[in-house]
Amino acid sequence: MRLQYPANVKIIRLPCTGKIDLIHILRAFEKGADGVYVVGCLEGGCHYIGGNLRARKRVEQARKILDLTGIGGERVQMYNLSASDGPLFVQYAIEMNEKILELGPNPIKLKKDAAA
Amino acid sequence: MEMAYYPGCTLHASSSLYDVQIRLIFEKLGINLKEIDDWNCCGATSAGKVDDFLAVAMPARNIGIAEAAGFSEVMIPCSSCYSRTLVAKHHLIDNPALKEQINEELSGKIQGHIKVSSILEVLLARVASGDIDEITGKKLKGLKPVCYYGCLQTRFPYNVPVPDDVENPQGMETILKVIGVKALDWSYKTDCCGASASINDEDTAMNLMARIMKDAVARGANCMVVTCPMCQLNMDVYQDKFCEAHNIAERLPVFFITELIGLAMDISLSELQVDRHFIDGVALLKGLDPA
Amino acid sequence: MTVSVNEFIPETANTLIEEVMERSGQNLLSCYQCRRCAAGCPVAEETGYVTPDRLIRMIMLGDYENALNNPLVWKCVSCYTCGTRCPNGIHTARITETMKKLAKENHLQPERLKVVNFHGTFINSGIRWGRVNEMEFMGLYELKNTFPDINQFNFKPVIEELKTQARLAKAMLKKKRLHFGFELVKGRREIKKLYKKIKKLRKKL
Amino acid sequence: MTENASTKKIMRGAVMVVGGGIGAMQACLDLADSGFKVHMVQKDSSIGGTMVMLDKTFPTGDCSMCMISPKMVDVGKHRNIDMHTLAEVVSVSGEPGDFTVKVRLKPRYVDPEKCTGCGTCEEKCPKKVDSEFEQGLSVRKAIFSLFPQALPNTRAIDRQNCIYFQKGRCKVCEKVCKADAINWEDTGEEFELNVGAIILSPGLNRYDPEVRQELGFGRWPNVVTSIQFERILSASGPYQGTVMRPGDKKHPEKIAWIQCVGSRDSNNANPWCSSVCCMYATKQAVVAKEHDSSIDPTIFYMDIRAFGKDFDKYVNRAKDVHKIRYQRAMISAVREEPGTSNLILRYADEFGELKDEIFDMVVLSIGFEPHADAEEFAKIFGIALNDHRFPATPPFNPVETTRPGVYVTGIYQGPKDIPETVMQGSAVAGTTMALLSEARGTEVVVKELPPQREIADEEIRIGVFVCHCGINIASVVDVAAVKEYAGTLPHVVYSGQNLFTCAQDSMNKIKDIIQEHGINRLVVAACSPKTHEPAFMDTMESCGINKYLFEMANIRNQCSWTHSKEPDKATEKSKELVRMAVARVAKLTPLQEKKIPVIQRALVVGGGIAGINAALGLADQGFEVILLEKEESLGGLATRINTTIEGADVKSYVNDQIEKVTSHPNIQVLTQALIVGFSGFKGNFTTEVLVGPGMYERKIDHGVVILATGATEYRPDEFLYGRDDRVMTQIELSEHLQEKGAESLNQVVMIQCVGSRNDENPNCSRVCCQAAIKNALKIKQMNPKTKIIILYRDMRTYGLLEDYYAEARNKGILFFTYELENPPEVNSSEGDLTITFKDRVLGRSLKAKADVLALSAGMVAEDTEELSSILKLARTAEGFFMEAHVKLRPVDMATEGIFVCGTAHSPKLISESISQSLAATARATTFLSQSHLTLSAVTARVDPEKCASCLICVRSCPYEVPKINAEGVSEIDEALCHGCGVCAAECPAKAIDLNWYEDDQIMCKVDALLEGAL
Ligand SMILES: Cc1cc2nc3c(=O)[nH]c(=O)nc-3n(C[C@H](O)[C@H](O)[C@H](O)COP(=O)(O)OP(=O)(O)OC[C@H]3O[C@@H](n4cnc5c(N)ncnc54)[C@H](O)[C@@H]3O)c2cc1C
Ligand SMILES: Cc1cc2nc3c(=O)[nH]c(=O)nc-3n(C[C@H](O)[C@H](O)[C@H](O)COP(=O)(O)OP(=O)(O)OC[C@H]3O[C@@H](n4cnc5c(N)ncnc54)[C@H](O)[C@@H]3O)c2cc1C
Ligand code: SF4
Ligand code: SF4
Ligand code: SF4
Ligand code: SF4
Ligand code: SF4
Ligand code: SF4
Ligand code: SF4
Ligand code: SF4
Repeated sequence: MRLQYPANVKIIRLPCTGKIDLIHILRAFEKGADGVYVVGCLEGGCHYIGGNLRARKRVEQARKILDLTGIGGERVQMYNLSASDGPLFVQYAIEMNEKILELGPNPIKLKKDAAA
Repeated sequence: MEMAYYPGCTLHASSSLYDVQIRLIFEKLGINLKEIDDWNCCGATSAGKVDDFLAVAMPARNIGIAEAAGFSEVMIPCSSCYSRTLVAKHHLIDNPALKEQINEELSGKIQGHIKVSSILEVLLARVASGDIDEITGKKLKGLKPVCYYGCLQTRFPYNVPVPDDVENPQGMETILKVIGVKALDWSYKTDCCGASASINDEDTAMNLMARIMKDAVARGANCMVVTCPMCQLNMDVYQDKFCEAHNIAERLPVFFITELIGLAMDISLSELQVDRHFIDGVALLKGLDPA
Repeated sequence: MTVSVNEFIPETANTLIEEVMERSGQNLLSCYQCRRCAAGCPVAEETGYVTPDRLIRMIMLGDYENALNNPLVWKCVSCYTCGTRCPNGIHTARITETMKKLAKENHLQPERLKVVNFHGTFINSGIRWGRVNEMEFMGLYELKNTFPDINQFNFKPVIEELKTQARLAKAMLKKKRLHFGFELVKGRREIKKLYKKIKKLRKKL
Repeated sequence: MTENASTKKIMRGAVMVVGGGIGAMQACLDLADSGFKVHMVQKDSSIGGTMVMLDKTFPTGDCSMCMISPKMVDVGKHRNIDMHTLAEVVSVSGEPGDFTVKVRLKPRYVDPEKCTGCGTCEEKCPKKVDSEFEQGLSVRKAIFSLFPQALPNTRAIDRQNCIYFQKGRCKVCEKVCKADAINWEDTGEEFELNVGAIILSPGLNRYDPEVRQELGFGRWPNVVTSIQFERILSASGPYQGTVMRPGDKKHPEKIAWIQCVGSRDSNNANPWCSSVCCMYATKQAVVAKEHDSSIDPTIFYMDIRAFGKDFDKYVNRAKDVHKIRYQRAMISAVREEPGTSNLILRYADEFGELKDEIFDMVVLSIGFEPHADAEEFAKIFGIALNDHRFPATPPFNPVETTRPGVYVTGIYQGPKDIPETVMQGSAVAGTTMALLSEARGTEVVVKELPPQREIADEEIRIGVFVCHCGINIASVVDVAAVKEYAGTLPHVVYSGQNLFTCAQDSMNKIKDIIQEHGINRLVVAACSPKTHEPAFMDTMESCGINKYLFEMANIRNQCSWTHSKEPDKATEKSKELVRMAVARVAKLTPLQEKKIPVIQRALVVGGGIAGINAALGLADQGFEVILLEKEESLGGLATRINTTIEGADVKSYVNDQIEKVTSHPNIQVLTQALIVGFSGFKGNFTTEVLVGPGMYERKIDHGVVILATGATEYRPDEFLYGRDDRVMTQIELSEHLQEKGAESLNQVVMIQCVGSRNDENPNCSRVCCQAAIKNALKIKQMNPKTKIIILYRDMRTYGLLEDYYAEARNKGILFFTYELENPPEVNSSEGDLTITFKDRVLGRSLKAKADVLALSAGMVAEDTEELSSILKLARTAEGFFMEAHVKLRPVDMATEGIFVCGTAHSPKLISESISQSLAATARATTFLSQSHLTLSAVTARVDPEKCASCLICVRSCPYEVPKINAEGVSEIDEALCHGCGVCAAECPAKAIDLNWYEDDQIMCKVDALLEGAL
């Protein structure tokens, strides 16, 4: 279908969202990512039964930590869609992108910039 | 080319204009219609309601005469006569014993191989051969008809081969296209107008006709085209009445297809006796773009 | 609707259904009550409760009384919509035709006398003269229709009826669509002979 | 072969499968996985069949394409499956074991050897044609692939529509094709193949509703077929999943489904029931509403035929949760409302009242019918057809035809849904294996690999290939720049670009470069790893490099396609993706796929029809089988059934089969056997059994388990059952008829759905509608005078069983519906048994006396609570075993190596139970036929040093793999691990790593991506 989505979205492949670890998400922010989102199968449709439900929990945890550290929990999101649903993938990408643009750059970056 | 012709009772009576038109245009098409000698009434829808045997026997006699006279095709304009005759023919083919019994009393014996054609089938064959195209001089622009087939043209109470689409027949549309008329599609092509109920169960018939009329009007039609004299008469004679009863302001002339073909062949309105409609069609036809 | 419980008596049901199936040539038993016929019947709105599926059901349940005398039997216009679309190929028109005949044979007072008169007169005219002569036919038909009223000295409906028909006749006349000519078929005796023959045959059965 | 080979009948180890739908694919995979060479002959230009056109599937709501495309890839890459597309069989000669089949390939005008499926030609071709795949709702080009995921994705030219072929000029495709793949001279080809057996799975046609114009299809633009509606719903369909009316692209609110279009209509269409349309209409209504909550669906139906496993639950949910309206009424004609193009439906409602209702859109639930050329097709293969032009198959083996060695499967055999098709695809494979077992392994290709290069001591040497993908990538991304950039990355010793990296010549070139530059890790920046990773990994293996030292960067799907309007950004992003891939590949370590031996013995639990047939199917192939039965004798429920509805003698069939199992040299029957212990994993199970009457203990080692524990008849407490002798179940009635005949029966009443489809048991028992009709017809045959009344809720004589429903009506059996809320009343007084019920048609209450009241008692699962806890198997709420995947793995249990069949899975007829048992044998054979199983290397592993024995992994693993071992730490059996990584993510001590996805192998990508961000 070749629908267009923002080019600043980059994908890291995992066998299942159930493999996503808190540290993976936090590492991204530590290294300066402005936002992270996890895209899994529809709830109830996980190939590995319930991996996406666990992922959702970890995303929640990550949010809390980011809130605490002042980076902002809204910068992490979990989305669920079916693998054939290109338009929805694009919709989520755009949605996430807009949200991050609104939130502005990762505060860590700002601090660094300020320090420099 | 010669062809047997069964006009049926109405074409000798209330719809004699149809008979006149048919003869005029068939002559131009080079078809010599030979009215079946000493034909009798086909029994119409009544026969089946009164007596099943008569429903077969009455048309059978006509088939017998036509076959005895050596015809291979008989053309029947009235849908009711056509339906009865076609069904009777197939009944007799499927039931040789009955055929024998009936033949015993007939002077013209039935074989059962004559082709029973509606006027539409005959005209469509002319369209296919290009004859109509050749003869028709005018293309009748400006007409927005709905083609009304009624119930008996394509639906039969017996398993007979139906030449047109049963539910969405195209015969009239095809013919009209050749003479430059684009018919509108609508939902009531093959609905029943009530037929004989108009005389014996008027309210029912008026309701049926009003429903048909409403769709035609809503589609933006400016006339109806028919092949069946019963449909024509019903929709024409009672139009004022059912329209008044159902608050329909519009009136649509109900043309025989032969009128439009005739006109396209440059036969005059008066020759075609178009003035014999109850809902005037002359004005509409006169106003047509003569391109 | 108050619900009365009718007992289903197989014997009664069997006789009726067998007779109707035999005479109409329709396999009523195959009906699976899809109600497609009801949905497509153009007179269904006029027949109140009775749609083709219900008529068939009445016959299947052996409900003589209702099956023989109900509005559908008299109002069916034989448009063959129901039968053409019935997934089981049941032509209710053939059933209503059969019911009319059964009603007559059972000397039931038809719900719509006019219908009986119309078809009877039409066919008689056809047999008598070989063709239907509209004027004569209409005259006889009207006579029949008004006869019961005349018998009871009830002239108002008679006059109304005649007035309606006269108005129509006048209009027809004006459009030259009413014919006074009279047509006779020479071979009409053949039909009468056939008719007699079949009547004899039937009696023998 | 022995010396007298010339006199011995030849058995070939190859099989031909005709068709390319899901049924054919399953048969191919099972056969190819069990040591047979398979030739698939498919008429269209791609495999996939009907399923690829569907949006979601009932009852799971899974995306159809997501489910089928991995299977398609499996078929495509299987080295023992040869796909012949645009192909048809011309003639067949020979006999079982040795057929010669002549196949004709239609000209494709594109050389499959050269075409890489880049799609450039398609993009540039000027000629638009109505797309068959999109059902005319959108267009394709004259050079095309059927759908984006088509397999093979070699394009084909549609000669009838190509401008060059019709007018002699154009050739745009040739100009733009960088692979030089267009071949105007293609005339097709004919060749012969020798195979041992032939499987036919060409599917069915869909009924064309245009032939009956009263429903307005082809006339009113907003009347669509169900298959069009699938495309409308599909996110990859013509409207991108937005529900719109084709006429004016407006969003419809009121949508009506009309059921049984072209089905159950002996007058104007086909007499049979198409079996799937009640369910797919329900699904479509639910999905449509999910897409757009303002949609208000109504389904017009006669009987809702939700007879499959848990289908009634699905329909109930549709009614109660999704508020789908079900209206029992058929539509005579669809009229169009002038002006609005809305559609007017008239129907008689439940009270017989006529309603005119206006809908924005109408969907016709069209059924299935045999292909127009069904007779010629059958003639080619020399098989007989039944009256309805379906292949004639015997009731006790529905995949056999009248010609030995020629088998059928899928909907071609008779209408059915996807799970049943998949099941039967396996069943036909099982039957074929039994015929050809001695030739197993004779024609398969075995992969010969060079020894793996030891690279532990080598420095990291990465090779990067950036692909143009014709112009797919190159037209947007600056490939040369990406290549240059890759060369600057750490450890990269070579970077190059290819026009088509996946083309065979490029693969050879890559091999040379790997050798030349001593490359030990590979990155390919091209397309999707989903489709192409296996091919590149194979290439690495063939150079002696561990295939796990590989990474792809998907710069086509993620850059050039999706940012085609921003070429600079696309190029920049491509560089980043390559940087990430290079970082990761450097961190990868070689992984070895472990091989475990397989014990070539099967354990079958349950000795009913299903268990017996499964045992025979495996034993006939030469495998050892232990058959366990808890009762004293074999046969199960079928011993109480006299005949099938077709009249086949069940009793003597069961006795014959019992005789065969008990005398089979490869089968050991243990009766009065009870399973008490179970351990192990696929290929290596151990089961402890107590065998009565002495209850001695036995330990059985086996490689697979087949569960066939069956189901039993529900014992009613409704309707005076047990309190009046005249009230009996259908099985009891058939026994009664057998013993006492029907002479004394004046009137019989039957009540359907007793103990089924209610609150306690929401499911349909599937067999009882036909069982009632079978008994009713039997009575009519014995005593035509008996009057029979059947009180039902929905008559579920699905598929060709509809014939018997018609026969029953024609024999004078009367049918009345009743509702769950308003069941018939049964009274016994003064010696009379009277049943009072309501006739829906006339709205009257009726009363009938009965000499016998037969209750169609449903089917309840056998008590398997203990068994399931010992074997750790999941069951449904009603106690039927739960398969691994409702759609695609209907015979497999979630634990690999365990299979289920017969009524232990869900209610089904004998023929269906047999079918599933054959399927179980085929699935089991994919294990048993191999001496070793290769395990995926992507599994989790515990570092015992770090493990804190917290049990979190034990609890979180969806497959219950981690166990605390004797040392008190967690241990993960790689034979059982599915590689999902959940445990690794959950482990608080970070003691678990998932191979190939170790934390630093993931985080290095994050680091690489964000390099310089701060
Ligand atoms: C509108 C609709 C919705 C459905 N929804 C669902 C659903 O939600 N869930 C569900 O379980 N089922 C559903 N089904 C049913 C499902 O599609 C079928 O059960 C399944 O696809 C049948 O697979 P098959 O392999 O037997 O046949 P098909 O998928 O039809 O495959 C047959 C293949 O054979 C090929 N072929 C045909 N003739 C020849 C020949 N002469 N030579 C070589 N090849 C030939 C065809 O090209 C085709 O690829 C639906 C069906 C329809 C029509
Ligand atoms: C009321 C009713 C009417 C039917 N009518 C028809 C019909 O008319 N036509 C038709 O085709 N089909 C009919 N069937 C379906 C048909 O009976 C089944 O499809 C078929 O018998 C199923 O065979 P099976 O082997 O799967 O199960 P079963 O026949 O139930 O056999 C299962 C066997 O497993 C054994 N077992 C159970 N648990 C264990 C255990 N833990 N360990 C060891 N052994 C165990 C049982 O003792 C039994 O012998 C009907 C079914 C019912 C319930
Ligand atoms: S359409 Fe036919 S099957 Fe349906 S209810 Fe009417 S008569 Fe019965
Ligand atoms: S034939 Fe009679 S019953 Fe049938 S649809 Fe027409 S009017 Fe109704
Ligand atoms: S290589 Fe690309 S352009 Fe050439 S035929 Fe194949 S898909 Fe078309
Ligand atoms: S020649 Fe032209 S029309 Fe034909 S396939 Fe090629 S590009 Fe398309
Ligand atoms: S009853 Fe059968 S044919 Fe009719 S819609 Fe349901 S599944 Fe299809
Ligand atoms: S009687 Fe049985 S098969 Fe029929 S609907 Fe009820 S539960 Fe299903
Ligand atoms: S979760 Fe980690 S620490 Fe806990 S038991 Fe499992 S491996 Fe050990
Ligand atoms: S990787 Fe998944 S399947 Fe394997 S042990 Fe961990 S949680 Fe279980």
